[in-house]
Amino acid sequence: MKEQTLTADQADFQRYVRQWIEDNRPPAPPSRLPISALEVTNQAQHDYLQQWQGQAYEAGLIGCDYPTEYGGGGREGCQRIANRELSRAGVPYFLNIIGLGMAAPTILVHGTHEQKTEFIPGALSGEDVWCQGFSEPDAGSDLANQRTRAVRDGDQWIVNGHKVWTSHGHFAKWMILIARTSQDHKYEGLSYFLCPIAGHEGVTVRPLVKMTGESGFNEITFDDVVVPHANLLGGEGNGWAVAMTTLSSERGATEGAGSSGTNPRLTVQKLVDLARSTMRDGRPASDDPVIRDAIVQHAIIAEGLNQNAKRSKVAALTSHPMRVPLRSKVTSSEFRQSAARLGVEIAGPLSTLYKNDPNAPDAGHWPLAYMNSYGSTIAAGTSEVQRNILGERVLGLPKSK
Amino acid sequence: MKEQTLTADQADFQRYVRQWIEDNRPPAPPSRLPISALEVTNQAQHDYLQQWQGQAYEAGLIGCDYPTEYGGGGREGCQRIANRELSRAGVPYFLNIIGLGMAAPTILVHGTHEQKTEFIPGALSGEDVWCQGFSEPDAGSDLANQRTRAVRDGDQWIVNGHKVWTSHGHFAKWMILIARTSQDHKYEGLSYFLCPIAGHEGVTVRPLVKMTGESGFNEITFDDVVVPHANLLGGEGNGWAVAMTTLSSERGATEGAGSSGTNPRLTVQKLVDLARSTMRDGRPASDDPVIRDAIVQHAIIAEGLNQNAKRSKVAALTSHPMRVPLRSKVTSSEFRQSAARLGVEIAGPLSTLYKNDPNAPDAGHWPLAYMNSYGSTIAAGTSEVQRNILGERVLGLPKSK
Amino acid sequence: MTTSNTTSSTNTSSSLDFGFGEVETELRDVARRFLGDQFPITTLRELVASDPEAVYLRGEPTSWDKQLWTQIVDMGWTGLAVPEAAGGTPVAMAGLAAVVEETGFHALPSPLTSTINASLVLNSCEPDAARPWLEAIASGTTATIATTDDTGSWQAAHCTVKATPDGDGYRLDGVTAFVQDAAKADLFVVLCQTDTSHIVAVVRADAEGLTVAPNHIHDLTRDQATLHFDSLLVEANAVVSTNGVAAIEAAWPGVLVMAAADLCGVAEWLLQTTTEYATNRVQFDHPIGFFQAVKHPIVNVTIDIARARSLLYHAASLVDSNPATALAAARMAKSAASDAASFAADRTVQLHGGIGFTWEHDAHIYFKRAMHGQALYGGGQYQRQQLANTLIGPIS
Amino acid sequence: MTTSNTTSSTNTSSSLDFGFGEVETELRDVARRFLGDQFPITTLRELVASDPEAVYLRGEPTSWDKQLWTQIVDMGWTGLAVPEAAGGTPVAMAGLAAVVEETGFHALPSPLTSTINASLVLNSCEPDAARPWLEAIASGTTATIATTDDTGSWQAAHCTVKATPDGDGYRLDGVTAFVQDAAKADLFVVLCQTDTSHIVAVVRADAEGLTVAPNHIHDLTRDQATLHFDSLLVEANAVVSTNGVAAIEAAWPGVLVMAAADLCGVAEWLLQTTTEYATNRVQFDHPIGFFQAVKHPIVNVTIDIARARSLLYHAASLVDSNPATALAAARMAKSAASDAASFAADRTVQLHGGIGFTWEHDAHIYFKRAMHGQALYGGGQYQRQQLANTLIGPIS
Repeated sequence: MKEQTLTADQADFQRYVRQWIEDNRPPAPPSRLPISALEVTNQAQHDYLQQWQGQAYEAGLIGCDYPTEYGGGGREGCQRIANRELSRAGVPYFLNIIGLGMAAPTILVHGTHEQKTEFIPGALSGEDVWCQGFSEPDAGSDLANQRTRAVRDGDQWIVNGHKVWTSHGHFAKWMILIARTSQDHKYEGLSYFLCPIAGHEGVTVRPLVKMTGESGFNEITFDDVVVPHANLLGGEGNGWAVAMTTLSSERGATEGAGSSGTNPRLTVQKLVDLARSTMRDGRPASDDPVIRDAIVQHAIIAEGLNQNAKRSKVAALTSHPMRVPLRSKVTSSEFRQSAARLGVEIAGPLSTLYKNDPNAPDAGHWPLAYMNSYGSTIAAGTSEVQRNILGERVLGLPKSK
Repeated sequence: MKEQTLTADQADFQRYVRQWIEDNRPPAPPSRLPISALEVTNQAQHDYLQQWQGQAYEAGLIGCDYPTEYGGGGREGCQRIANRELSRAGVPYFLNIIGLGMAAPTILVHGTHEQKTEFIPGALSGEDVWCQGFSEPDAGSDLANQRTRAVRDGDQWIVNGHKVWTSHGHFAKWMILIARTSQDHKYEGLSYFLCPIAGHEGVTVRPLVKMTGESGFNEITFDDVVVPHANLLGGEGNGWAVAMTTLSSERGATEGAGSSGTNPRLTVQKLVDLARSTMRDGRPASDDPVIRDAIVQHAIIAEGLNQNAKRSKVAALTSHPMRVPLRSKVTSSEFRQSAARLGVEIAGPLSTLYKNDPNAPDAGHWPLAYMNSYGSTIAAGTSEVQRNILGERVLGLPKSK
Repeated sequence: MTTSNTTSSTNTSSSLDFGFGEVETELRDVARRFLGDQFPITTLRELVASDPEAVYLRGEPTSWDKQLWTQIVDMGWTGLAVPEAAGGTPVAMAGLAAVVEETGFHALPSPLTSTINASLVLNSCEPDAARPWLEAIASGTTATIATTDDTGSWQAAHCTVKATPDGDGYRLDGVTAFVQDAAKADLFVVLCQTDTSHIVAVVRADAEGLTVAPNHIHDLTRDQATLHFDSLLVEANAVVSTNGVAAIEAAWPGVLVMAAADLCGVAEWLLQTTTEYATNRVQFDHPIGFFQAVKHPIVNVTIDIARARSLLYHAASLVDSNPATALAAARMAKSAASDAASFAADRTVQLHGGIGFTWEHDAHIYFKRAMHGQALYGGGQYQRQQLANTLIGPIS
Repeated sequence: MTTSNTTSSTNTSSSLDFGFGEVETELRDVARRFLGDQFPITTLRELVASDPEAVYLRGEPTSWDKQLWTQIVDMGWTGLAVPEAAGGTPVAMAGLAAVVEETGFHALPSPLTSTINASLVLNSCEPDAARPWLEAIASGTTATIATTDDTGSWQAAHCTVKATPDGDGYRLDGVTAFVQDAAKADLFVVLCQTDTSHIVAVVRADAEGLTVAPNHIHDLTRDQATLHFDSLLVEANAVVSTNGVAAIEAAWPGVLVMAAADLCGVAEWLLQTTTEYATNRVQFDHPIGFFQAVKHPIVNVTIDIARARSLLYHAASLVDSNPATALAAARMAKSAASDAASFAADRTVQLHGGIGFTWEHDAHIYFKRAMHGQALYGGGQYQRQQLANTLIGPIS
């Protein structure tokens, strides 16, 4: 779809990025990369991607809009340009997706000067890989139902508990961690920590296998783990508010990863290309008006997601009672899911093929993306719970429990 | 779609019915008839339709499969044949839709010999018009939440309360009435009465206007109304069970009415005809594959409704835990609704036209049928409540309240 | 609307705030206050829904509040789509959308949208020829567009009004249908085909040779008619374009934006009304909004409306800033708004239970306005069909 | 399967009980007991899901229980679609559907369905030529059909295996793809095109000139391959039909019915598993089935499965009693079953929350079998597209 009008600086930057990517295309990966950074599990790919992210960061393609004092480029509206160019060039995604998409933006909003200085540069460069510690086995769908406890002890906190769904847990140096610091209030009893992981005493990481057969996420147990008070983000009892910032950056995250699997517009383009290249009884699927209608439905939702994000920044047009859900997790995760399901349907019998099969369309993207999409509709508050929250907090409907 | 194979008797009967209809087509109605018998409000139309039903009954086209001793034809599998021929011939529907579709079948199952003898013939001939007293203003969606009370007094019951949604209340001689005869049990506290209406002391009928602007249903208040004990159907405390029989006959009812608006297969044919005759940007809508797909989706649901009904009679194939919902109200009422909505979409700008407009397709059927369809998804237990009942009683899921 | 760029407070940054600047915000807020005070739901009900038999059985025209309309003209709303050169005070398309959204929220029976549509078409006709008519509109003359044949084709090229040269004017014969607010319009802006091309002509409601045959419609807040032309004479000064199809197509994104805006307003009323009902109506010992079977559909309506409104203001801003891409964006907005409004209408009646099914509640007024509005200029699926040709390319 | 009419207990009344008589009921009950005892979920998991890396990374073939298969052969299931004349004990198509439904419920990896499909095709070939092959099947030889080109077209006429006359036989060259259970099959029933028409040839798995290239698939309970023919010699006695397209098309309703039956069984397991989980898993102080956001989708799955099963047995009965109308009914069944199974799979993973997303739970085995099965022979929308031509007529 159409370009947005660029300022002179942005146009220069775009030219620079295009040129740099041309000159610095990374070599082929050691083995075929999985669909997104979240599925990366082997060390060789990890090192390859970390190195590539480091290069791109040095060149100023990452953190473009972050203040220079925190290792950013100090530009405006340039990250989306860099992301678009990276996607177009089809270069590999960046490894540190949680660091780029969740940790850094959240620290930028809620961090002290010291925290920003200490954590943001490493997250942008990819030197410090981050993981997310939001979900718990018993909390189930209820993000606020955290059992992991942090108890204050002088200028440090002692953490005990159990987290699941932690992608990159096996690589991560740091975790963004929500823990309960008070039993008295459900939401106000939560606090948000920047918790050391790799080689840290009391932390145990166990890899889990997903329904796709891929590993890539972990469960992590905390046994009297010590976290310095300086690593508390946003103050004691503000964990829920800080976490909301993190979740609302999630789309940014997946975009920042430059993975065409998660940027709505690119997903639609991918569906169009799939339909053009898939034959159904001897004609391209893109000639079937039912499939055309389904693709356009997704194009409209994709454009809606982009324009929701844009409108949410226009105060005069968000005075309506339902402005909050505009950026909600539910719409983008369900878009990813139904788009992937549509891809599976378009692929027809070819959707039976796993990515290692040479004939699998788009290197096996669609069935894997479909199965993986349940990660986003389940983790960090299922779509069902998201709808409760929207109904109760945005529309003021009575609580369903 | 395809014919079912007929026995010799059935084939004879079919020939007879065709011939009789040929020879006995009724004259044009006094004024354009509404979409279904439920909307009939004016006396001239009432008399015209009652007379037509009487004729058809005398000829043996109604109650074909009822025992002769209760005024039926004593045949087997012949009513659907008669109904099909009546629909095909496009003759008017029968007036006494509640009597034919709900009262008679329920009395046949639960009535005493005396009740069957007294009530069934008049219901079949249309001489006794019936109305339904299930819904109450405060019961809302919860059929079992009846407030209307019946108190035993010797060999009679004293009824006090308030019913709504009572189609034909202004014509009706009798009502099938659910009332609470005990506060101790929710379901077992209900009883089912055959209650006199027209000119009966203490009964007040007030017509209500529907969203379509049509009248045709009423609210009825009961003020110390006397009902003989002989009019209790199925015994004290069995009201819920008897009511379930009534509701499961409902589809039969609407089919019996011979209204093409409610027989699923004929509804699909009507959609096909509409699509063929509606132009979209200069081409028939029936050439649009998206509309074709939507119509076929409805054809599949329609065939499913018919085959569900058939399978529910094959014991060996209903041993599955979810056999009960097969005939449930929710599927057929939601089919009617979405088929009507599809008709509105196919009609495009022509759907803006009310039935009195000469250019309204199918005499304005679709938008009216769409609005009226909410009657069937709301009355006698909304679709939401139906799903609770199915989940709890069929699947054994925990109760939602 | 290109003319607005010269005066809109926001044309330069329109891609950042959809062109919805201070002027547009103030305008929307005034409209919201004005209609809230002057046209409460009780007034609407009294005006259009007091007697079902009158409208549906006896086919009497539904009434509209002419006194309120005079105030609207005095506030200058009819000049909002008229260039300054013609005495208007144009605002960004997003501002127009916001006003129309408010009239949708109040289900206002009025020729405002139709008159705006007429202005949009006149704006894409020959300026000198169009100016006098735009001046009339700015000063309160009502108008509507007549571009559709009697099969309801939305392709301008399908128009079936024949224009035969006569002196330096034309004679019109034939039919055009689905003309909105025809009974309220002083002027009809009519697309006609000549032997060689198409023209746009302005015809007065009282012109000789014109028959306005009102349709019998469900919507209580609009009127609609079929126009019959019988050798009707159009003077040269009433011929505002000799490139008719181009003029209509240039205006079409704006027309779709207005239709989408009305539907967003209608859907918003349905949502707020249902939310309030779900919060107060108690059943099974809870307000029904407690139940997810009620709560989640309402949330889904909210999500759909949010999407439609974002696409609406995006499309509006492109009409001003990037007309080349405006049509696709406007089709997306109309598609999303049509689907959002009909889903909102559906859930409103269903979740209100019995009462929403009766005339005693106001839901039916909005249900019918939504049903009418989604069909106008093509519903959700029709728009997607057109979009597919842009997005995916024509069928090979 | 017309042959069954001579022996089915129920052919005369098939329109009343779907041809599902005592024989078929007994057969289904035996199958249900047998698989319940011999093939519990723990055995399935051990067999196909013990080592993800083996299957997905190292591409090792998934295993199946040959010992169990021997018992199945001994019970005579492979003869159920074989005429008595060829040593089979045919039952009504509804009986076959019921057995296949049970194998779907247990996600049984086996060549049963493929072998039945091969029998159905052979049944519509020239009886004398087909008999020896059917006899082999009845006595335990496994088989599968190969009719699809490598684009996955379901139109028999699109087949891309070329047959060139050679002596009184043929030489085969070319490719056929999406062949089910190829690694388990002793025989391939192959559709081939000659210069003038199409033939059906039976090819042994060990034939010279045949390369069976296994596909790398998601489904852990099936195998699938592409067959390459390189001047493979087919003796005259292996040519079972010289009117190949007609033979395939005559068998196709039965093939669709088997595919729909498998999907109904898969969907039923997903439903029962999710219902049980929703009854026991407690969250927010309630079993999650208390919440309508969980309960109502499960009810919708129930309704979809009920519809699919009714259409399935209806179609099965028509294959026996009214072949002319069987194809449309079979497409309806396949469409409904495909959509029911993929919706059931979707809700199962979603409503199980985290655990259903992991390899620790068995849901993924059924999710993948559903995803594979719905694509086979065309999914819901593909079937509807074909049905539209029957129901509405071709596009003008």
